Amino acid sequence: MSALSDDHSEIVERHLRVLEALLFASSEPLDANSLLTYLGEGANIGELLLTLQARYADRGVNLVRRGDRWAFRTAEDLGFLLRRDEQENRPLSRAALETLSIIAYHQPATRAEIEEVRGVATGKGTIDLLMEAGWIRMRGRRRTPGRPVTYGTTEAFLDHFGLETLSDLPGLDELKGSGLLSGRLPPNLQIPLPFDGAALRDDEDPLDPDDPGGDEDQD
Amino acid sequence: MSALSDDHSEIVERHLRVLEALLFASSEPLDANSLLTYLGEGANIGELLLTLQARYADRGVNLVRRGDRWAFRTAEDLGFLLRRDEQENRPLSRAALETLSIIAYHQPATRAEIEEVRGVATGKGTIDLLMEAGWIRMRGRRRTPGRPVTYGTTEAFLDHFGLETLSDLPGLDELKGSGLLSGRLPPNLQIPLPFDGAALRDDEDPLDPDDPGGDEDQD
Amino acid sequence: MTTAQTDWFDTPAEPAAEDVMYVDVGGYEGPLDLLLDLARRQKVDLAAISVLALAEQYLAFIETVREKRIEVAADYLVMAAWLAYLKSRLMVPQAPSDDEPSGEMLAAMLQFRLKRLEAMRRAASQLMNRPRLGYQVYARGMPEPIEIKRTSLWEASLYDLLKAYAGQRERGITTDYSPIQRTVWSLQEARDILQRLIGDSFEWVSMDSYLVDYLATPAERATVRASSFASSLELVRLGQIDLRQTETFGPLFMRRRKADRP
Repeated sequence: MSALSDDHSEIVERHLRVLEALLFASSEPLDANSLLTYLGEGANIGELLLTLQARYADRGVNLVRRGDRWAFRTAEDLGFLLRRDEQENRPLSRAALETLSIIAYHQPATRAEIEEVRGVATGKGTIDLLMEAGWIRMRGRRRTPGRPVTYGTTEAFLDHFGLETLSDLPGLDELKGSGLLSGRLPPNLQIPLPFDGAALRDDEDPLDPDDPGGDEDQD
Repeated sequence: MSALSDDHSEIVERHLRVLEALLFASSEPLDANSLLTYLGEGANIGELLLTLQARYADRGVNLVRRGDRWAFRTAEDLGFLLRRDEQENRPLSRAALETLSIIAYHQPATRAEIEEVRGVATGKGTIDLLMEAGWIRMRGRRRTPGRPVTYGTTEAFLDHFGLETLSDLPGLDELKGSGLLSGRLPPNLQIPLPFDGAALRDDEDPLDPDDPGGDEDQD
Repeated sequence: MTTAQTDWFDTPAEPAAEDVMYVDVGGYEGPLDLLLDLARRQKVDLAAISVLALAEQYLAFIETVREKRIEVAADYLVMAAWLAYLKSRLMVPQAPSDDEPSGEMLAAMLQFRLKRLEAMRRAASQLMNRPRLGYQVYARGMPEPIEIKRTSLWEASLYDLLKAYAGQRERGITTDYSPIQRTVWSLQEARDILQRLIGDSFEWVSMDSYLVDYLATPAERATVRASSFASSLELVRLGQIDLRQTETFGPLFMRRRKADRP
């Protein structure tokens, strides 16, 4: 091995140690950009994270990706050992569960659209509860009369349900294929739903400055 | 390698994974006995912990022993990552500005003199803040009953406000001319000419040896 | 709307056909939920259900509930009206000139909505069955938060400093400042003074000479004259004094009226 590649691997190891320390220390997922500020210019953060992920793949703790963020989490197969009894398991109401899944699969979704799928009015409390849990957020406003707020899921949602990206949602392809995610269209019309990330869609406006959480949603 | 030792190392690896997950997720250090309950009889918990410790010895996270308990902690040499110094620029409060300006013009000034000009009690915090900012200093003690401390400005004060000497502070006519003082002034209003120079005045004694900063002020 | 108490992972026990009529509407999350439940009882794929039969069952159900005089939420009644319309469209062949959507299209739309709701329910349960954070997967139990040490860098400009100084020196001055009281004679005041000055004199005396003591400062002259003149007119009206002026802008003379003598 040449001296150059020795140097290189030494730097990589040092970077990996820094990433380990930062990611281990935090209970919240951290995004690649803020991790990069600890490594200095020129570090290939994407590659480093994948290297670290591979190293921990067989361990009791895994490095997982949640949207744009990364976190160490205990391995899924060891969950049975770690079940915490003291945790207060407040099951979500059926209305909240349905609303959450409709937002997850149909996002960006307005309240009217959620109600259309459920066939019943959705109480403000249900939306509030999901916002409070940190699983949904106000994305923007639909460019239609009344400019209704559009809702989408958060990275905490991905983290909670162990999804890397929204396209990991179970059965998503199947639902898209059968046209069931295509809003009000008749079943024989199949239009694939674009599933982009945080960026606003063509028919969405940004939130108004005085909308609650309007600022936090700009990131 | 024999089939037996293969089996053995497989079991060890499984145990190590379990320990990793438990130690990672626990909110407090865990002792060997409670860890053992997750591994089942016959596991050599002491040896397993030492193996795990050795594995993480060079990593960004180390397995550390605290008394009888074990925990993952960020490697000591990387502790600096978890500390951050933040400097924020903050405007001076009105009370601090007023106190500072009185000290500048009336120095050497005692706290009672400052309060007399301001017409309001000056909190100790204000003086401390100006001392901490490096703009004022204790000069000496007034030769009056109670021997109150006299305050004056520092060179850092001149530096910050872009003054060559204290006599560059504008006098009455300049203050009037610049509109900072209105024309309607009683003829007896005096703006003192700031007393320049670090030397003590006739009515000042040096600071006591046990006054804070008493030594630095002798120069 | 009542919130469903039922755990929705529990598939409801299949009731016998006659039991259907006794299900309480309160157990449902809206008309679509009720329809989905009725459809499931047909024990066939949603794609293969008989929408006509479904509509009839729903209408019968609502009828039973209403006969029992149970309050039914408006949502359910709207759906009932729509299903009655759907039923009529399905049973009457469509006229060529009819622009309305065909019964088949409406039925397909209803099937689509039922399938979509069911799909969302399945998706929700799949989501809940994933290894969830805090249930099967755990975050760092002893997070080591980033410690932030804050130091303040104080900012002030020379202008701020001078303004602060000038401001409080001026504040000190204004506490000594007392506004000049402008003397204003009230009518009552002027009248009292005139009464006092005229006394019992029946000689013509010019008003200004009575008031000369009070006209010492030019600033007061106008108010003294105005108030005194107005008061003198009042005294004339009361018959207490006489007033005489020999020429325009000439001096004003006044005396105690004789009749007024006690």
